[in-house]
Amino acid sequence: MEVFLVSLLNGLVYGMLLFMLASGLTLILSMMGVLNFAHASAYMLGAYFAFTISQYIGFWPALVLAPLLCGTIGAAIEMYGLRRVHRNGHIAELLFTFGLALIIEKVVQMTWGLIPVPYRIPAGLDFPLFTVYGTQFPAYRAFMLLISALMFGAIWLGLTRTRIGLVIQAALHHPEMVGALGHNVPRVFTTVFAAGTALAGLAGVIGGNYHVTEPAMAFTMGPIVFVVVVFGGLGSLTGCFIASLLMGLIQTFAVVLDYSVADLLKWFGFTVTSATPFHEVLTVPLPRIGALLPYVLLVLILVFRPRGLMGTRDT
Amino acid sequence: MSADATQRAPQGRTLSAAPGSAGLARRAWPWLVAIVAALLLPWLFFDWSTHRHSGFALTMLSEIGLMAIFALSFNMQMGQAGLLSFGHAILFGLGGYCAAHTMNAVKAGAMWLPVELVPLVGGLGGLLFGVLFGYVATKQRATAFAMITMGLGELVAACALMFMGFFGGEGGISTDRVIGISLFGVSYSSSWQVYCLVVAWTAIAVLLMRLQTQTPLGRMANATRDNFERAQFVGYDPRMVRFCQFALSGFFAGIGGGLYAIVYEIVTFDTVAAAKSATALLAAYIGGAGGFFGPFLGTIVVVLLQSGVSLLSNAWLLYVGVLFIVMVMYAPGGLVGIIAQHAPIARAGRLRELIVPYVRILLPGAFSVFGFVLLVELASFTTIGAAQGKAFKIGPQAVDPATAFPWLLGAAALIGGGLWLRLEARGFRARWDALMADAKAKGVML
Amino acid sequence: GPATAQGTIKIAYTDPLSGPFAQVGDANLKQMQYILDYINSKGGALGKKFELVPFDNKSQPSDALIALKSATDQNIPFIMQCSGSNIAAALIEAVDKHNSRNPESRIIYVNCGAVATELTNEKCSFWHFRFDAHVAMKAEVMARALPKEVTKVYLLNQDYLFGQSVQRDVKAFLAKLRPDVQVVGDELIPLGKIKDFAPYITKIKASGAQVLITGNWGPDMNLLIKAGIDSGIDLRYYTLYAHIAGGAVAIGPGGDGKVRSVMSFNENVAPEIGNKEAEEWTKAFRDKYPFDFYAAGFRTIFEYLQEATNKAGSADPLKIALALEGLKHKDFLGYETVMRKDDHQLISEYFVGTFKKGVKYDSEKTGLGWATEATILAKDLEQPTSCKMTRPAK
Amino acid sequence: MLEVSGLHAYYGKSHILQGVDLAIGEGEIVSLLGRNGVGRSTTCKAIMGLVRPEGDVRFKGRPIAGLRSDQIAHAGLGYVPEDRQIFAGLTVKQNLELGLKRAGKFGRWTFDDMFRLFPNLGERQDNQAGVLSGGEQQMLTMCRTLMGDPDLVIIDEPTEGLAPKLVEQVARLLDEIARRGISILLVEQKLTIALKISKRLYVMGHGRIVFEGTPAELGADAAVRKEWLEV
Amino acid sequence: MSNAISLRGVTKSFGRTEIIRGVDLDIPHGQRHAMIGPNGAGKTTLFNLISGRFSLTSGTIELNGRSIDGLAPHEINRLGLSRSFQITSIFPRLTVFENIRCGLLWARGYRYSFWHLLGGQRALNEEADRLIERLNLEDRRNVPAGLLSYAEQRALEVGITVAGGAEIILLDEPTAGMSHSETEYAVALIRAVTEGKTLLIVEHDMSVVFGLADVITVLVYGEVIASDVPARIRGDKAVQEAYLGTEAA
Ligand SMILES: Nc1ncnc2c1ncn2[C@@H]1O[C@H](COP(=O)(O)OP(=O)(O)OP(=O)(O)O)[C@@H](O)[C@H]1O
Ligand SMILES: Nc1ncnc2c1ncn2[C@@H]1O[C@H](COP(=O)(O)OP(=O)(O)OP(=O)(O)O)[C@@H](O)[C@H]1O
Ligand SMILES: CC(C)C[C@H](N)C(=O)O
Ligand SMILES: [Mg+2]
Ligand SMILES: [Mg+2]
Repeated sequence: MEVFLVSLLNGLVYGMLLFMLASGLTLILSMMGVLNFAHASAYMLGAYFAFTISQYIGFWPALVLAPLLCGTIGAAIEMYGLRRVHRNGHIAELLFTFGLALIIEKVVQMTWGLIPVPYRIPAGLDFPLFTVYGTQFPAYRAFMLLISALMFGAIWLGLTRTRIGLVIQAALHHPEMVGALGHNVPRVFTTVFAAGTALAGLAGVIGGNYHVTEPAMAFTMGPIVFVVVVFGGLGSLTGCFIASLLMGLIQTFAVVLDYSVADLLKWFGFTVTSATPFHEVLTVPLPRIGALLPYVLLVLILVFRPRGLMGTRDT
Repeated sequence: MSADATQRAPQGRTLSAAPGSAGLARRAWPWLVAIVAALLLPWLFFDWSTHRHSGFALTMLSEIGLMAIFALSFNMQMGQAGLLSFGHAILFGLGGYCAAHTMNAVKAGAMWLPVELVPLVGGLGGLLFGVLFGYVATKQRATAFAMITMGLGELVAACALMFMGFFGGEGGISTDRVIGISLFGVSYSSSWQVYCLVVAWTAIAVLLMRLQTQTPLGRMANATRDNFERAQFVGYDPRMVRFCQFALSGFFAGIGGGLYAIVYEIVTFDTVAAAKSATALLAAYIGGAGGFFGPFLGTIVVVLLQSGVSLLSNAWLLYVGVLFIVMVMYAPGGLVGIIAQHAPIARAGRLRELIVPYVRILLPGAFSVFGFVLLVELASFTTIGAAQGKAFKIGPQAVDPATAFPWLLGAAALIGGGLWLRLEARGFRARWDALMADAKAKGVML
Repeated sequence: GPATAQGTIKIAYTDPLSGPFAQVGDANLKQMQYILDYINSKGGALGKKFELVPFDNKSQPSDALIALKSATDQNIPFIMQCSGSNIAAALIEAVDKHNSRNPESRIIYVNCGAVATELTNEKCSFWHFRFDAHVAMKAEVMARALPKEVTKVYLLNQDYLFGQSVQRDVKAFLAKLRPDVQVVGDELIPLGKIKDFAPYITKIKASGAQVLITGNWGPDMNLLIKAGIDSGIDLRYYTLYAHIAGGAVAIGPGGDGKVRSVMSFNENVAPEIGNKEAEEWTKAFRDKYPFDFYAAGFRTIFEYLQEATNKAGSADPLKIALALEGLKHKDFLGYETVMRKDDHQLISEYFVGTFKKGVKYDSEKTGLGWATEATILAKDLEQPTSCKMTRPAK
Repeated sequence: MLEVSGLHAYYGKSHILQGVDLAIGEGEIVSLLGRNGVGRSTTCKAIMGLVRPEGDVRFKGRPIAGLRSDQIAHAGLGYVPEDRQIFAGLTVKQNLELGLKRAGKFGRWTFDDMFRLFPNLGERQDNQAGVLSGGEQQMLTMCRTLMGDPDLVIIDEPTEGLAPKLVEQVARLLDEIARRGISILLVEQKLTIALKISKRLYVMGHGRIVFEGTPAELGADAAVRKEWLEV
Repeated sequence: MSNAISLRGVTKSFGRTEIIRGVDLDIPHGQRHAMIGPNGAGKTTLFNLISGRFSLTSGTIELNGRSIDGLAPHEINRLGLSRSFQITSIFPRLTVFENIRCGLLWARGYRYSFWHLLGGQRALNEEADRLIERLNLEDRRNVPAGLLSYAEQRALEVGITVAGGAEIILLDEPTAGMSHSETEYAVALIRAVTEGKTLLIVEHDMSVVFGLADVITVLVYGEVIASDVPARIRGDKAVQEAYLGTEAA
């Protein structure tokens, strides 16, 4: 019970962090169809910007400025790079963002060094909010939950209250036509991409000091974000939200549930010894597999339900 | 080793003989030339004072060879079948692991196999796993396929760290290529011998892949890439096409992996990791996925960057990134694309008229590149290099990055070169258009 | 070879200089450079200076081997590596192969911190010299240092050669020296992948352990301890690497008196034993860099190389290797040390430190620092070896 | 309403439009005829700013040549392309919705008007547009443009792939459009309709206007028909 | 004589909406059969059902007396049925020659072979070239299909369809968007290549329909309202008011 409750909280926090990252990517990937490998880099930039800014004028301004900065960069990228590349197809776009990711990582290393920077949780939030069974729950985590909840709301409104979603989807196939119907396609694309990047930046501000702010943080976060978005289903914010929480919880609980297939078999009165074939596979404990569960799920869902959890169209 | 060199020639003959033996010679000689060239290249780095080959050069060339196989096999999926894989390295790596285990088994006397055939084992391993993963991945196409392969990639990479038995965890599986069994009585203790083996296998694999593109499967792969729905209505099961193509590319990737095991004598999880897969993608795209040999060219560039520049510069990844962006923005067709653009002019027989314009843009180009590199290096030195206590040199002579001079120099070269380049580019474009128009007129466009 | 021609004796150093473990490699590098400057000021060897040539291996064996290749290409006589026993294992094999295949460009592997027990036992090699106490030794120290009242311990280690070695040896010595202690949890985690240790802390708490024993290092150490301290649970930490780069910051004031580390050196040793000269020397580093001089022990390494090279009278790896064997040396703190001939394992003194307030030299500006709790002399540290070494024909 | 003079357009190097002049008045239906490939669609695209126009294009007296196509659309021009360009992924309703220039701002036309004119669409309004039949897609394209409430519509081959009966229905629709005071520039293959519904017509050849007049005049002028229309 | 195609009580619904409402239809071997009907009547859908692109909701479809229930498109194609598409569907990046050859490969038994070099398959290549000539595309032989003009692409579409020499051929508005002359040529071509084969064709161009068909079936709202020889179809009141309108009269 104790373990369950605490893990639930941990899972929730991690899941929400994932969501903060993924929400930006759903905009970019599932609306613009850009496999944006630089998304996690925006997350990293967000963190580093926040670190630098908070050194001078504190965390709260950083919370606003860093994402804006990222958004601006995003806009620039879209206007001067992505737009050109768009013509050459998705793989080109992907590689473009991939190149960006490399550059950003290097630039970050060159500006902030190879080793982690001391980006700390703001003193104002650095206190245990409450204690469950002797384990403290830091206020900062509650703050994270709050922010991500707000994000969800904001994006949801943005998508339902406006036709941006429609315009983009239409423009993917017949941009001229959408233009001829009186929509300023380029501006919409820029807006969406900038918004996506800004969201990633915000996630960085929040996640950077919760985890560690180091040049590898983008690389480590990259794949899992794709998993979340695709698993949740392209074009579905709710799907993305659910997927995030799911992944978060799964990974947290996997750690605390110390069982292996072998134990399961023992249940059925079959004991695994080092003699049994694949005993290595059978005896690996859940905590070790935890990290790869998301990918197992990803593969399974794509094979049997290519549109993901709640996707509106096939991946 | 010389045995390898000769043994492959008949290979080429029998296989490429199929389409009318008329142009056989014509078709065979570029291959022979390439092979001979490959075998001569290392001697450029030969150190006559110590009478030793440069181990580094040989490793790099070998790397190029095996990575080329890998990249080409990747392109069997991306270029030919339109299947973008983010997990191609798992086939390469698993092939490598199989090869490594085999060599250890042979060394332990558990089985008999000449070193020359070890890559084949890698290939079979790759094929096996190609069938396995292909069955899952090729259920879908497009983005779904890409994501599945990404998932599989991460899975295998994670497993590689988890299961000591087969993967040896973080330590990887190390092996010894000197197993004392050889078809040609070669020990393969020296990198040179190994290099010859690599050349041989590269030639074989590349040739086979080349021919595969001209088979019914190869063509239908193109067809399903272009319009998988239509393919169904001419009697083909697109999924089956994808599957076969995937499995075959697994075979070749595996050969690459097998060679890797021989060259490095250790196979670690990074051979299956995402970064390796990315390398293939880079190579394929930079070289140009459109033409068959594109990935080969791309591999040369990428490996030189990775193994060569990475030793010279901390910031090599940045150069890769920039190169990349420049390519996708200005030369989406990759290197072969650029070359292909010259074809009409060449056919019009006026290629040499481009030499002068090229030289003229090359100069400012070189300038701005130098400026850029200098600035990047200065920056990366002050933040990283200095920390590692290296000295900053331009050419032979050391400069102090703390002073303004080098920075100004860099900026000047970059900006000046850039502006100049702009100027020249205009002239170049004019010339180019003129020649193109002429080519059109001559009707040698397509 | 060219190296000596250029008038310096090169030492190739390969460690993670990028990626999650860069922090450790980077800190090591800086400390080595500081030490080398000192050694060179004391005349280097054969009248030449030592020169460190860093290669980033991104904590990957394959990259370390590439570094080895370029080192041997340049006829560099030493390759040095600290971080990663898996890499060390690969290097040992590769160096063996290389030296037997290319007698004209041999190289010595100087191990400055890859401490998995195997490496100087089953896996030992003539070309490999280890200058840090191996896990079994540290495990014994730890078992002895464990307070009487502790009866429940939790083991958490990185899933690779080193971590596994810690797991195995600690259990062995607990069984031998502290049969009353019960291992309530025993876990291996993927190397450098985990970002959030909160779940593990939850688990540890649930297990009712009083002490967490871990060999984690780099981020795996810092994040673990940070999570533990943040969660405010009542737990004590017995570590092997809490004292290296980033550790102090991670622990923070909240960890006062909670964390022990088995270490080769800390900045308060010198003042404690009243060795002025050593204190001055370490203080000088302190004033220069924002992190601890935890690797001052590396000075011993270079003094060994210096002495052996001079003794060998040339930069020929074989001669130097033979010179190193069984070499005795009084280290800069004044303790007796020896490079044991039969397994090339350095036997030197070792310390257990507690992280607490009120020490002379604090760590990473946290106000807290490492106070030496116990000092184990070389002779007490020594353990038998199972190494069967094959020596090259002279 | 719309005056085009000396309009040139290129695809790459090939010079397609070589000085087209035409004019359309309030509520007028004008047809643009010609053989395949003479450049009628290109004319439409050039006016809409979908291919870069050279020359003078004025709409309501205001020059629109060189504007972005969305600006041109906002000026009150509507365009129905020959290759339907429906948004396959979206539903029929969403397609129509995108026709609106501002969300929820209806002009002369409402969803119901459209569904009344083409019951098929009404039935399918929540289906993906991609699954519509060829003909239905053609209707959808037209409706989508009308939703934007243009004052002048350029319609390129609206009857292609439509059943004979529907062709007449479309003809009637065009009439209705005109009756609501909207001018129409109609590009048609099927002479019968063009002649029937349009007040004036232009015939194009080699990227130029080679004939201008009423249907009657064209009917009379066998030479023009022979040279520029029949095959 | 046995029927090439025979439909019994075929229905198809998407969700609630029923598109095909119980169609019975028999097309004997060697017949040229045209299908007309208002837009959205379900002609293409019917094609999709027969060629296996959609699965039946109810009823049975038999080719040469063999039920195709549950067969995938490629399996049906292997039974000797080939179709074209209303919205042109070719292999844009392959040359005209290769497009045609792809249409041939399976029929000539190459299956998924990766051991034949196509360059060497003389018979195959010559056959492809012959067809290209008949399509009047010789001079475009090595042009990527994507660069062809609309009319040429329509011709290629037909070419790919008939290449394999399937015995049953379904053409969906093959002449849509062609000019008169092009249409006339296309009709002649279709007549020639489907000589002695079973043809089911959908068209809105009455000249084509009445010129080509032995029998015409009229489909309205997913139901067959008439199926008869051209002459009587033209006379049929129901047909006129449902489809032809006044034009034909
Ligand atoms: N995207 C393009 N690139 C190059 N040439 C083009 C392009 N589109 C059209 N053309 C050429 O421009 C000329 C005019 O095309 P356009 O579509 O305006 O003809 P049209 O009068 O509309 O005939 P159609 O009956 O085919 O619609 C044609 O010769 C065509 O080949
Ligand atoms: N996948 C689908 N989902 C829902 N409705 C569909 C689907 N496919 C077709 N329909 C509907 O079925 C009806 C018949 O479509 P079909 O394409 O067969 O018409 P058609 O007879 O070919 O008309 P046309 O002559 O215009 O091509 C249309 O109303 C179409 O909207
Ligand atoms: C430098 C040390 C942290 C390396 C670690 N002791 C290992 O053997 O892997
Ligand atoms: Mg047109
Ligand atoms: Mg149809």
